[in-house]
Amino acid sequence: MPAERRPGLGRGAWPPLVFLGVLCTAALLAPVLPLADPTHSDTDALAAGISAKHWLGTDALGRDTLSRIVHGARVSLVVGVGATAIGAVAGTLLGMAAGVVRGWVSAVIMRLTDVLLAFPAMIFALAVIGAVGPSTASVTVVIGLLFIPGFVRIVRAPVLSLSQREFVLACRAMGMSTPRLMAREILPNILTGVLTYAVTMFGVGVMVEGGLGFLGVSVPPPEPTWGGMIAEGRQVLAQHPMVTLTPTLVLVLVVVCANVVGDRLSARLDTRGAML
Amino acid sequence: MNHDAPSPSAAEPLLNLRGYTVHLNSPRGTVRAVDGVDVAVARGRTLAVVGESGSGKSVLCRSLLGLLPDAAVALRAGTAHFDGVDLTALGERELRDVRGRRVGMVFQDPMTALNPVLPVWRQIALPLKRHLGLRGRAAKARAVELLDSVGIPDPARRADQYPLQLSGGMRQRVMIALALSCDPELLIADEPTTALDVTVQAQILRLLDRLRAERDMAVILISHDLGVVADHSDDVMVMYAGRQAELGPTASVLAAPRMPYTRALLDAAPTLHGPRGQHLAAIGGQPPDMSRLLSGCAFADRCPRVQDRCRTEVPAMTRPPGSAHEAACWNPVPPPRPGGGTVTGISAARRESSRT
Amino acid sequence: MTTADLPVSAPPGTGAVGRPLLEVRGLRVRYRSGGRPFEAVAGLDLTLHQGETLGLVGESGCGKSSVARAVARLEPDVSGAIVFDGQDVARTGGRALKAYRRRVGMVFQDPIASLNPRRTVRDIIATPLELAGGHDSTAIAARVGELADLVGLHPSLLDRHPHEMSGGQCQRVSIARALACVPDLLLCDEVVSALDVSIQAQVVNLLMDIREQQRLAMLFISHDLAVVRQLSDRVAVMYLGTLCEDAPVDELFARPAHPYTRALLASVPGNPTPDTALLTGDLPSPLTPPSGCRFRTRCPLARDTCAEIPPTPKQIRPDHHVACHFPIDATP
Amino acid sequence: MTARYLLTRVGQALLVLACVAVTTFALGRVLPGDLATAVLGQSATPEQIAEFHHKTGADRPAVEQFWSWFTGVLHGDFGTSALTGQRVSDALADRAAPSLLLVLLAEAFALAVAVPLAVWAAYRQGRAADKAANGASFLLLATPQFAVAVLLIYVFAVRLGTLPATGYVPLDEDPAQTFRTLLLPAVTLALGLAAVYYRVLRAGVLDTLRQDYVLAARAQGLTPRQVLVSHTLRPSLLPLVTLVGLNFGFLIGGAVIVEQLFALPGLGTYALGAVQTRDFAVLQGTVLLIAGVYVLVNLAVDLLYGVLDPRIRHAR
Repeated sequence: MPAERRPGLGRGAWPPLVFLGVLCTAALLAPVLPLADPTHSDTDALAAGISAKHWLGTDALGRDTLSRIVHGARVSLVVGVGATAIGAVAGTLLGMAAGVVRGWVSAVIMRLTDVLLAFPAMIFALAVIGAVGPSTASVTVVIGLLFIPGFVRIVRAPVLSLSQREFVLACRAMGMSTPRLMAREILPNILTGVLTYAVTMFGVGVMVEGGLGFLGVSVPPPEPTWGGMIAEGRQVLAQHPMVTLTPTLVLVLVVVCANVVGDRLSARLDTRGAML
Repeated sequence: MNHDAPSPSAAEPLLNLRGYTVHLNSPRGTVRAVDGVDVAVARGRTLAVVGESGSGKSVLCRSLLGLLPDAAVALRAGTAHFDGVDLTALGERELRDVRGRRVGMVFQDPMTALNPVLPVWRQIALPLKRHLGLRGRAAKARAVELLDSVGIPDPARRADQYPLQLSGGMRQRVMIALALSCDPELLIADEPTTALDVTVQAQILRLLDRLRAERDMAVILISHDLGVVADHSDDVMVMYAGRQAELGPTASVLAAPRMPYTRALLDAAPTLHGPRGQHLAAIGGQPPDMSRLLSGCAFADRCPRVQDRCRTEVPAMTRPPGSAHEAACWNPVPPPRPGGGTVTGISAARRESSRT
Repeated sequence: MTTADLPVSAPPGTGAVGRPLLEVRGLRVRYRSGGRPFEAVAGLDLTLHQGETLGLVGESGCGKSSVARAVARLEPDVSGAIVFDGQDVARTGGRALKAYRRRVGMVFQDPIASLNPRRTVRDIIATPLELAGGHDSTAIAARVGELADLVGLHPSLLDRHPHEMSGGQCQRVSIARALACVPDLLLCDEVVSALDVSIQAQVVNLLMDIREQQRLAMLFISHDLAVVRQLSDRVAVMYLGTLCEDAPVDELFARPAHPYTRALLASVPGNPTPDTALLTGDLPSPLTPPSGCRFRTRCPLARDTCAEIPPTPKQIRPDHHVACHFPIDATP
Repeated sequence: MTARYLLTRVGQALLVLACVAVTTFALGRVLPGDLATAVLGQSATPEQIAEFHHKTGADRPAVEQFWSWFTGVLHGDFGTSALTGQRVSDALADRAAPSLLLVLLAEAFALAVAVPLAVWAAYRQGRAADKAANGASFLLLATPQFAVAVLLIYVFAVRLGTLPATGYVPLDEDPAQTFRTLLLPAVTLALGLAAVYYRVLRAGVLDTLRQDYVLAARAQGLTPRQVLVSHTLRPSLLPLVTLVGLNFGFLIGGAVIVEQLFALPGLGTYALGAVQTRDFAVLQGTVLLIAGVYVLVNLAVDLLYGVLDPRIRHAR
């Protein structure tokens, strides 16, 4: 049993990993999968329930919900992964620099993250997307930028305490250069923490993209997005709640899965830490 | 209450352990942290418990008061009679009335054992309220009195301060005041001076001696430092890998150790007098893996006097011929010839004269 | 650069005993606490000769570790001179600093925190060799094996991670790492304080052996007087950032002249010297050190002068220096 | 905690605000589209547009525009909306009340639920109640605000009809109605907040329970209640205080989606409208006000930290 052989991550992490894996594969293969055209209206089945033809029903315009969810996943997952990657890479580099190189470098980085945090996030996102035009790339970059301060904080605190640890002093006493110290000695010790946080932030990224889609400023129609599907369903909420509920459930499930995986990872970290 | 209580001796022991055993759960299996300990301590006396890290001395004391997490304890056996009551038979609620009220405890590092966000007097006031029902001004007055009694200068001002504002020595005095707040009959001091500087250590150990005498308290002094033990205890129990190695009057144990481990411990420590510059008599190897069931003596693998029997049979505590104390050893170290004592640097005899 | 270019300590016989290897003059180490600067080391002179072991003792907060870190060039705010083998290295950089670092090894107190938890023992010991450059991987592997043998580490331990080993084994790894580039000077900062007595004796013995074999000079910092006595040729006593007393080891332990040294010796438990002159009170804060002699607030012999004039070290017997206005005269 | 420290922090806060002001201004310049066409219509002649630009000052150099706006702000003048002609400072004063009430209410709900639940769950770690609370917090964390809002509207407004779905009644007109209109949006925000607060405080309490002083407190025979309330709660609250402050700053005007969904005339929707119409004076003013509140709250949290934790107070 794989769950037994990988100590710590635990059995609980596998169902969510499998679910996320299946969703990713489906999203990747969406063009070649035997799915209905996500933009095609089936006028015979408006806001229909589950049927053999439409496994998850249709929306108010008669478009196939399953197909729209799978195609929407292409946007959601790309934005979630991309934004997290931008935040994690930039945040880790800046956080390590702020932790290791004291003085003005640290001060400048910390003030920059303060500015980014003080800026109302949603308005920042709306304004920037408004400026450069809505697309998967712009949405990803904007959310990624907003993620940076969080990663800086997550990275800087352990780096500060690590840089006081004796093994780091020993390396400095041997004349190790600061970049090498960061890459070889400090980075491996914070990587698992960053990974855990990144998994959680992936979920947040998916949620934020949903929010932007809901406000109608994410990737523009006719391309399906989960947020957009939920927003469109609101008009028929009283009569056909499933039109809104189905994409909502999928979105919630993705984020729950990401959080469970993140939680398992950090629990594994904790026991590791306790053993040291 | 007279079931299986040991026969009363001249000084009825306040605390009496018989076959006291604690096994702990660990990721690598059950650890025999304390294995069949028989020891007693009377009012007004100090029992030192000596051993290296992992020898089970802290587990012994914490488990007595039920301070180990339930999930960590795999097995607790034997008896621990405190003033006639078996502590192992008490539930959490009953133990809570013993803790702090009848048995006080001092921890190793006063910086972490005191709450950083509460002023000193508030921390002392909590057990006063719990056990003695003192509140408000009365509790504060009593806290200041206690701080004064442990030798804190300007106690009224110090009472309002936070642990961070006190020096290490003063923090440990606060910890002692806290442990003594409800006049306990037994004080357990778990390495009370290990985190302190040597000049402050001397002050704290003298304070503990004075308080013990004033209050006719029994004291269990856990330490890894044989020098501390020599100067500040009446009896000593040496532990190795959860088992008793040697037990008896401090002067006798340190002057004429019979168990090779005690002998080696004394020889391994560098001293301020005697020869220097030569190799220390280090004990080779590492302590045994305590999750393993040891068929013989726990020290057998590192012992210079090891015999075949040591590896197959667990030695019991017995009094070797010509000894004033007990040791657990199949092949005890011969007693030093009178007058030709080995140089240990730790003069246990001095203590006999200095204490009276 | 090849192995042959690595700095090697003087061959036996050539390095005249008594040639100073390290001279620290007027060393000051400053820190900041909440914006307020204070001196952890306030003007310190030390001399360490080739092949000699100097013990540096004092209680926590006396600045002894700061001295070692300053010598290892780990402290940012340092003034004074650190003369190593004739050159002031207190402010050097670049190549000269790199060369200096290779001639000085350092071992720290906490055996486990001294080693990167993510690296194997092999990687850890190889790091200084990689940094020195010029070695190919087979040369490094061979040298790592040699070093492991030198410090008594079984080769099977080389692929372990620090948390899979005991404190004593970790400390051996630290020592091996410090010795990798064949230093002339080993800085030992409380290296046996975290170890149990039986393991402590093993490490002390190891240090004694290595010192012989490698003809190392050692700055051995500890709060434990007995361990310092065991290892040192000379001993310096520090109090609150200043030097109190400095003498050959037997002289210092037999005839301590500074009241603080006396009190320190009297405080050691199990010490058969009967002495009731135990100190009262605690170390003052280094943020607000006492005027004059820094020890005067706890000194049983303090007089008015002590509050006014800081004492300077003076020689009272051959090679025995004391910074005290009223040293205890213990001429036998 | 010295005066010097305080001055440094205030200085940093002002610096951050200045950076926010510059960024907002720059962002405003790069937004495509023109307010003139929005006001004058698509058929406006180039002359009309130029005149409009001259009137609103949009034809002056950017640096000059920024400087006149910035000096105005320093005098309490945020300019006027080019779209409505209303003074921005008046509009902000009107808009701040619903935003502030919404956030206060949401924080209060969240803390009232999260604090007792977290302490209790930590104390009963690993038991069924702890696991149930953890599961619930996971679900809430994963549910986006807009989904919660849609669900609440569906249940309480559409199905049950007990609460209004949209609208806002000012406090001075009918406080009871104000509360009713704010209830659903506040609960929407509170559910997400409560989940975060619960997790952070639970982890904090668990961490504190592992400390030596908790063991020492137990060795003194203290009751579980004394141990939890007197010894454990306060040190565990510190990370929560930071978070409450952060979120307070975030949600003032950051609750754009919730304000939009429940049609609350708050700062978020005001800024959203300004982005859509390119009404720069409004956008700049709103963003600066929101950032100002954020910075101020965090400054307050920092000072509160010193009060709560003597370690910080005396280390500075």
